[in-house]
Amino acid sequence: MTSSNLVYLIALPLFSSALLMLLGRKADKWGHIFATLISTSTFAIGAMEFLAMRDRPEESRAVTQKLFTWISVGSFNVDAGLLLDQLSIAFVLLITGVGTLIHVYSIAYMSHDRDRRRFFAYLNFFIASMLLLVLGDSYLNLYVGWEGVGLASYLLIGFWNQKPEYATAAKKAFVANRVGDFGLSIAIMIAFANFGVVSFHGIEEKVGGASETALTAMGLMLLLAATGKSAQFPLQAWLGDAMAGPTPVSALIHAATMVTAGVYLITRSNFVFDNAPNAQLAVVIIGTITLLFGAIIGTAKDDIKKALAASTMSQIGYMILATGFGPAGYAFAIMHLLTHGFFKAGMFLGAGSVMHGMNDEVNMRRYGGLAKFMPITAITFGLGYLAIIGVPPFAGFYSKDKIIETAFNAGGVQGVIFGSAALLGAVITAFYMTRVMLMTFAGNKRWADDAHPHESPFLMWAPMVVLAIGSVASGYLLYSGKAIVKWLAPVVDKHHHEHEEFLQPIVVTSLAIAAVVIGVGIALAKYRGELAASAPQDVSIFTRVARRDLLQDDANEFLFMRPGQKLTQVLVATDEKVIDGVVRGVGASAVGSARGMRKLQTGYVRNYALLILIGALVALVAVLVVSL
Amino acid sequence: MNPTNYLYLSAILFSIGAVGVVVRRNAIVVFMCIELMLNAANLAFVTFAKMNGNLEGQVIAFFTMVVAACEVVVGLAIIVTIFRSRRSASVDDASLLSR
Amino acid sequence: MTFTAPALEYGALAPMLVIFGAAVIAVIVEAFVSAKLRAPVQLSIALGAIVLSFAQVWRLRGTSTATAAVNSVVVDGPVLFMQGTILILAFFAFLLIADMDAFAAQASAIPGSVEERKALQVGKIQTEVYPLTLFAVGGMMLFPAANDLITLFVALEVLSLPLYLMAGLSRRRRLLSQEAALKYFLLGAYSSAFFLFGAAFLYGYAGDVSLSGIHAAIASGPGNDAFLLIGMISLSVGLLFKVGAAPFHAWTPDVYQGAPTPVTAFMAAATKVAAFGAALRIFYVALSGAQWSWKPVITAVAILTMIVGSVIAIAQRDVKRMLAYSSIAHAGFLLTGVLALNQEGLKASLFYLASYGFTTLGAFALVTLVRDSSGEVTDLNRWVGLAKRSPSVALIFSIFLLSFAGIPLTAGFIGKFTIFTAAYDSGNIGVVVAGVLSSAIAAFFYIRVIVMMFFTDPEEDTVTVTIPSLYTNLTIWIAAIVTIALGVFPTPILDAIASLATFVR
Amino acid sequence: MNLLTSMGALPLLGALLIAFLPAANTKLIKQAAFVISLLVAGVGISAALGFDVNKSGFQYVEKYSWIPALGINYQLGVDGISLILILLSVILVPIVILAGWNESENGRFSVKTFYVLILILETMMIGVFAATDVFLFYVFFEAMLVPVYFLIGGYGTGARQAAAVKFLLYSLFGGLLMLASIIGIFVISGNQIGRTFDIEALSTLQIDSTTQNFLFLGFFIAFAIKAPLWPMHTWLPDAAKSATPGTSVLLLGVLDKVGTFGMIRYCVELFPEASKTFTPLIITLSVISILYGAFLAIGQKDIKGLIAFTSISHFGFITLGIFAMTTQGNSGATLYMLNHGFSTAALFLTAGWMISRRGSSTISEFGGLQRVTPILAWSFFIAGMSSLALPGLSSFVSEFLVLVGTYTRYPVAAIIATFGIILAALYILIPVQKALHGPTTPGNENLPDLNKREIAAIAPVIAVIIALGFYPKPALDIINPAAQATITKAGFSDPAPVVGGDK
Repeated sequence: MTSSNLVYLIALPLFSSALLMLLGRKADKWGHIFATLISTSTFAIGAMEFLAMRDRPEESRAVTQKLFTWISVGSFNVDAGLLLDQLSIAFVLLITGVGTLIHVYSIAYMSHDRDRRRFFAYLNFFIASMLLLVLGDSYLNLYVGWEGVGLASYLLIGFWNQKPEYATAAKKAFVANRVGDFGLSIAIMIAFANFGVVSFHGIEEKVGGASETALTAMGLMLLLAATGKSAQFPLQAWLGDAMAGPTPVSALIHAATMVTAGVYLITRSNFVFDNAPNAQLAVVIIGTITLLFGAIIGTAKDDIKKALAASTMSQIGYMILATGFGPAGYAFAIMHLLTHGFFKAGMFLGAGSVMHGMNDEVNMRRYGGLAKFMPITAITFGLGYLAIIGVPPFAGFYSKDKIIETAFNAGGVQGVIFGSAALLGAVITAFYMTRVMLMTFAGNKRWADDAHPHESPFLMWAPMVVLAIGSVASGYLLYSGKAIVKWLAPVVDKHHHEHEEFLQPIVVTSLAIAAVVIGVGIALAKYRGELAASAPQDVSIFTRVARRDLLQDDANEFLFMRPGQKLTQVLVATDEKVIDGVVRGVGASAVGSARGMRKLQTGYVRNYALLILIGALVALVAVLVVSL
Repeated sequence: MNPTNYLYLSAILFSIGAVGVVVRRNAIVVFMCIELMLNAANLAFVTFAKMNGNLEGQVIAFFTMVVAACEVVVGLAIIVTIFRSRRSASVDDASLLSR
Repeated sequence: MTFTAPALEYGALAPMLVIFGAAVIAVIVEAFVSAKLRAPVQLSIALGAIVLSFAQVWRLRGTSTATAAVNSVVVDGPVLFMQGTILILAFFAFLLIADMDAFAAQASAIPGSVEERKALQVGKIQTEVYPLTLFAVGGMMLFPAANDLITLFVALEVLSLPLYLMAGLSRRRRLLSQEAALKYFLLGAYSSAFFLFGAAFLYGYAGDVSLSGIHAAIASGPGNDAFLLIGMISLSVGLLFKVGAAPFHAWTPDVYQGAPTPVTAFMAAATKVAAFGAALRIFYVALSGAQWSWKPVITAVAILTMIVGSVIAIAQRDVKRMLAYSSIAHAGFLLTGVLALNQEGLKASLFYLASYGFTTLGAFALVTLVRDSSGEVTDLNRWVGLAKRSPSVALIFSIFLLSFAGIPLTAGFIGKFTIFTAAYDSGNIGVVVAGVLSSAIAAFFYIRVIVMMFFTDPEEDTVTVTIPSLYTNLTIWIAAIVTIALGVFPTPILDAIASLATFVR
Repeated sequence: MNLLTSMGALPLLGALLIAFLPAANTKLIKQAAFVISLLVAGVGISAALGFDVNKSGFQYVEKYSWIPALGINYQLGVDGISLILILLSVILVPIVILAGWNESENGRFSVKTFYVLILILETMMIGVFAATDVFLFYVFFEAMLVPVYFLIGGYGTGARQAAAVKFLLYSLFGGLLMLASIIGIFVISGNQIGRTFDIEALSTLQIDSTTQNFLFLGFFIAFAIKAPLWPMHTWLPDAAKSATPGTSVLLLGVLDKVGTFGMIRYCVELFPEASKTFTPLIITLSVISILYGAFLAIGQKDIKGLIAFTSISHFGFITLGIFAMTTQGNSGATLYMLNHGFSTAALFLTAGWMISRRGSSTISEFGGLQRVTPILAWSFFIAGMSSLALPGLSSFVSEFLVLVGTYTRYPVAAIIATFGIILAALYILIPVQKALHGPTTPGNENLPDLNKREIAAIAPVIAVIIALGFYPKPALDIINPAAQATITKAGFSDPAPVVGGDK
C-alpha cells in the first residue's frame, strides 16, 4: 500500500529547521512556538497513520512511498523511498511524541538562552533526521537519517560550544559515531555485493541465497554501527560526555530516541541476523557487556546526568541483548525501548528541572532533600525510578522482566550466563537508581548558599507528568495480551515459532523482584541519612576505576588517540623530510651536479682540447672494440 | 715500401700534434701543433692517393695547404692582437672566461 | 693529357655566388669607400646580396635537384631550405650588426690604449664585420651543399675563419672578446684537423671523396673497416665540435659569452643550421650504410650532450652562457634527428633548425637591450625584476625561453615533438626518454630566469633597457612572431619541408 | 560557430577586451570579468541543457584540420564526463571572481593582469576537457600551466614563488613524460591506421602489452602528479598554501581534475590492458592517498594546507573509483570530481575569508568564530560537512558510489578506504572545533561577518552541494552513459551480485 503523507513527517520539521536557520534572529520571537507546532503536527500525522494502520488487516499494514529515484548507476538503484510498518510506526510515535513533549519543556527550559531559536531549529532537524532513519526503506536511506541524527546530536551536544570541553564532547560523539558509520557503510557494501540491492525488502527476498559468512560479516558490521550510535561497548565512551548538551537534548536524543537507533537497526535487519547465528551471539555478548558496564559506571557517578547516561547505556544494553535472541527477543527489545523512552526521558527532564532550580548544579553531592522543594519533580522522577528498576506494575517491570526471561530461555550454558548477567544488571540498576533518588531528593541539604531550589514552571513539569504517566502505564498497555509481540510479529517474527521455556515465567519474575529488593536494600543501607557534600577520595580501586568510566577513555587514548597522534606526527615529518625531501633532493642534486660539472669548464683552452682529444679517443676505441 | 707505414707515420704525427696542443702553453706552439696535425692529414691523403691509385688525395693536399695558409693568417692576427693586449702568448693566461 | 674546363652550373650555384661576390665587393668597399659612407654602403650591399641570393634560392625551389660544379656541390630540397634559412637569419643578423655599438672601433688597437680612445673620440668605425659575415654566410651555405670531402673541408674553413675573427671584435670587455676569439680559433682549428684527418681516412677507405662514392663503397663493403671507422669518428669529431655536442662543446659558453652579442646571435643561429645540414648529409647520404657502427656512439653523444647542456645550464649566472648551454642541449635534441636516419628525421631536423634559429637570434638580440652605463648586462642577477621596468622585454624573452623549453604553442614544441617522433619511429626510444628527461631539467633553468624577471624584486636598480633601434626592434619582433607562428600554425613550413626534404645522393 | 568553440573563445576574447580597458579603473575591470564569466557559464549551462543524455559518444563535435602534416586536428567534443567538468569550471569561475573581489589587489602584477589570466585560464580549462585530439589536449594541458603559474606566483602569499615554481616543474615533468607517451602512440598509429591523434581512432589500436605498459605509465605519471596521488603530491600543499583562495579553488577544484579526467579518458580508454596490469598498484596508491592525505590533514596547522591534504585524500577516492573498473566506481568518481570541486570551493572560499579577516591562516589563531561571524562559520561548517561526505550533501553520493563500486571488485581496498570516513570526521571537526567553537580568541571579537557580495558567491555553491546531495540524478544522467562506455571500452563489466536473479 502506498501513501503520500509519509514525506510530510520528514519534510515539515526539515523545512521548519531550515527556515529558522535561514531567517536568523528575525525568527527569534516566534521560532520556538513554530517549531513546537511543527513537532506537534508530525505527531498528529504519526498518530493518524497509526490509527489507520491499526484498522487495516495485519498483512497490509505496511505503507510505502516512493519519492524519486535517488541514485541510479548501473545496477545500483536506490530510491528515495519511505516505509512505514508496524516497527517504524512505534518509533514514529515515540519520536514525535516524546519530541513534542520536549519541545514544550524546552520553551521554558531554554527561555533565557539567546540562541533558543537555533536550539529549536536543531531539535526539528533532529526530528526530521530521526524520522528519516526509521522511515527509510533501504539501508542507504537509513544511513542518511543515521548520520543526520549524528549531526544533530553533534550540534546539540556542542550547543554551548564556547566552552571548549563541550566542543570536545561534541566532536568525540561525532567521531565515535563515525566509527559506527564505518560499519554501516561496509554492511551496505556487503549487501550490494551479495544481493545487488540495498533496500530492506529486496535483501529480505534474497537473503536465503547468501552465504552465512557474508551474512555474519554484514551482521557484525551492522552491530558495529549499532554500538556507535547506541553507545554500546566498546564505543560507549562518548555518551557520558554528551551530557554537555542542554538537558532536554539528553532526554530526547541521548536517552529516548537516537541512542536506541542501534536497536532499531538490528531489529530492522532481523532477516540478516536470523540467518547469522554467530553475529547474533556477538550481539548478545556486546549487549551483556554493556548492560553491566553501564550499570557499574552508574554506581560511581555523582553527576546526575552522567549517572542517568550510564543508566541509559545499560538499559540499551538490555535491548541489544534482547535483539540478539532473534525473533524471541525483538518485540521485547522494542517494548523496553518504548518504556525506557518514557521513564528515562521523564527522569532526564526531572534532572533538568532539578538543575533549573539549583543554578545548573549537576553534582548530586550538592543536592539532598530536594523533594520538599520540588515535589512534582520528585514524584515524576520517582515514578520513573520505580519503572526503571522494575517494580511491578510499572513499565520497566514488564519489559525488563521479559528480556531476562528471554535470556534464560536462550538455553544451555549461554542462557544461564546471559540470564544471570541480566539479573545481576537488575540488582545494580536498583542500587544505583536508588542512590540517585536518595542523594537527590532525600537526606540532608548540601547545596551551595546561593542555590534557591524551587519547583519548575508549568511548561516544564507538564511534560514530566505526561512522561510519568507513560512510565506507569506503558508497560501494561504494551504487554497486555502480548499486544506488542503480535503487533510486531509480521515484521520481526514471520514464522511464529514458539520457544521452549527454560524457567517458568513466574520463577524469573520472582528472581527479578528479588534482584530489585537486593539492589534497593544495599543502596538504602549505604546512602540513607547524612552524606558529605563532596565525594570521598579514599575509595577502593574499583570505585576509582568506575568513576573513570571503567577506563574506556584511557583505553581509547592508549590504543587509538596516542598512536594516532604519533602516527600523524610521524607522517607529517615524513612528508616534509622524506617525500618532499626526495623531491627537493632531486632538485638539489641537479644543482649540485651542475656545479660539479661546471668545474670541467676551467677556462683553459688546453683543457678543452684535452676534452676533445679524450672524447675522440673514447669514441674511437669504443667503435673499434665493438666493431672489430 | 709498404704505403701503410706512411699511414703509421701520419698517425704518429697527428698524435704528436694532438697531444702537443694539449700540453703546450705558448699559443704559437699550440698553433704549430695544429699545423702538424693538418700536415699529418695531408700525408695520409697523399698516401691514400697512392694506395687508391687516383689523384684526388693529392689535389686535396693542395687545398689543405691553401686553407692552412689562410688559417695562419687569421690565427696569427688573433694571437698577435691578444699578445699586444696582454704581453703574453700563453694560452693559460687567456682564461677569464670560465664561469 | 688534355685539360677540359669543368662545366659550372651557374644557375644552381647562383645563391652562393651572389654572396661570395658581394663579400669580395665588400672587401673592396672597405678599402676604397670613405669612412663616413662605409657603414651604410656595407649594410646595403650585405642586405642587397642577401635579398638577391634569397631570390635565387626562391627561383630554384621548384627545379629538380641537381649536382653542380662537377658533382662537388649538390642543390637539392634540404639544401635550398637550409640556404634560405641561413639567408633569412643572416638578414636579421646584419640588422643587429648594423647597430654598430657592439663592435670595436679598431679591433687591432690595444684595449685601453690611447689609440683606442682616440678612435672612439672621432667616432671611427671599422666595418670589416660586413665582409667577414658575408664570407661566413657563403661558407655556411656551401657547407650543407657540399657533396665531397674537399668541398666540405673548404666550406668548413670558409665559414669558420671569419667567425674566429668576428668573435674578437667586441667593443666592450675586449679582453674577453679576444680571449673568445683565441679559444674559438685554436679549438676550431684543432677540430678541423680531426675533420681533415677523418676525411683522409674515409678517402682511404672508399678511394673516392664524393659522398655518394663513400656510400657506394660502404654498400659494397670491400674496404678496410679500420679506415672507415677511424675516418668516421675523426670526421664526426670535427662536425660535433661545430654543432657544439658534448664533450666537444667546451668552447661554446666561452665564445658565446665573449663574442659581441650580434655575432653570437648569428653564430648560434646560423652555424647550427649549416653544421647540422652538413652532418645530416654526411650521416644520411654517405655513412647511412655503416650506421651499425656509428649509431651507438652518436647516441651516447646525443644523450651526453642533452644532459650536459641541461644540467650545467642550471649553474649559470650569465645569460649568454646560459643560452650557450641551452644551445648545447638543443644540439643534443637535434642529434636525435640525425640518429633517426629516416625521412621524418630529416624533415623534423629542418624544422627544428629553422625554428631554433629564429628563437636563438631573437633571444640574443634581446640580450643587447639590457644594459647599464658600461654596456650590455649579461649577469643574470641583474636581470632580476626586469619585468617591472620593461614588461614587454621580459614577456618576449619569456616567449623565447618557453620555446627553448618546448612548451606548446611555441615553435620549440613543434620542433621537439617532430624530432622525437622521428627518433621514436626509428626505434631510438632510449634517446627520446633521455631527451624528455633532460627537457625537464632544462625547464628548470628557463623557468628560473622567468621567475627572476617576474617575481623577484631587484636589489640594485642600475640596469636599463635601451629603446631598441629600429633594426634590433624589428629583429626581436619578427623572431617572436615566428616563434609563436611556427608553434601555432607550422603547417606552411612543414608542408614546404615535406615537399623539399629528400637528399640527393 | 560551434558551441564548444564559442564557449572556449568567449573568455579569451574577454581577456582581450579587458586588456584594453584602462588599468586604473579596477572596478570596471572586475565587473567586466565577472559579466564575461557569467556569460560563459550561461553558454556552459545551455550546453548541458542541450546535451542528449541518451546518445553515446561525443556530442557538439567539431573538427578542423590544424596541422595536417602531423595529423593534428582541432577537434572538440564532449561526453558526459567532460561536460560535467566543463560545467564545473564555468560555474566556478564567476564564483571565484565574485568571492575574491579584492584578491587581485595586493599582487605583484596589476588587477587587470589578474583577470586576464583568470579568463585565459578559463579558456584553457574548457579546452582541456573538450579536446578529443590528444595533441590538442596536450597543448591545453601544458599551456594551462602558464596562467596558473603567474596566478600563484604573482598574487599569492608567503613562499609563493617557490610554490609556483614547484608546481610548474612538477607539472612540466609529468607533462614531458606524457609527451613521450603521446609520441609513442602517435608513431604506433602511423604504423597501423595512419598518423592521427583522434582519441576514438587511437583507442582502436592494437598495442603489444610491454609498449602499452610504458605508454600507460607516461600518461599515468603525468596525471598522478596532477591529481595528485601519493607520493607525487608534495607540490599541492605548497601551492595551495601560497595561492590566493580563488586560485586554489580553480587549482584544486578544476585543474587537478584534469589528472583524474585524463586517467579515465586517456589511461583507461587508450590502454585497457595496461590499466588492468597496473590496477593493483594504483588501487594501493589510491588507498594510501586516502589515508595519508587524511592523516596529514589532521596534522596541519595551516588551514589552507589542511584543505589541500583533504583534497589529496579525496583524489585518492576518485582514482580508486576510476580503477575499480565498475560503473558505480567510475560514475562515482566522475561525480566525485564535480562534488569535490564545489565542496573544495566552499571550503577554500570560506577559509579565505577567514584568513583575510584575521590576517593569518594558522588554525589556532581563530576561535569562537561561530559567535562572531555566524554566517561565515556556518558556510565553513557546511563546506566541511560536505567534505566529510555527510549524507544528504553531494559528496556522500559520490563517495559512497566509489566505495560500493570498489567493494564489488576489491573488497579489502574498499574497507581500508572506508577508514577514511572516520579520519574525515577528525580532519574536519578539529578545525571546526578550533576555529569556530570555543571562546573567541582575543582580537577576533570584531571581525565582520560575510557581506552581501560574499554571501552571493557562497550561496550558489552551498545550494548546489545540498541540491546534488538530495537529487544527484541530473548529474548522474549525464555521467552514467559515459562511465558505462569507459568500462566497456576497458573490457570490464560489473561483477554480478552473489545472489543473482531478480524476483
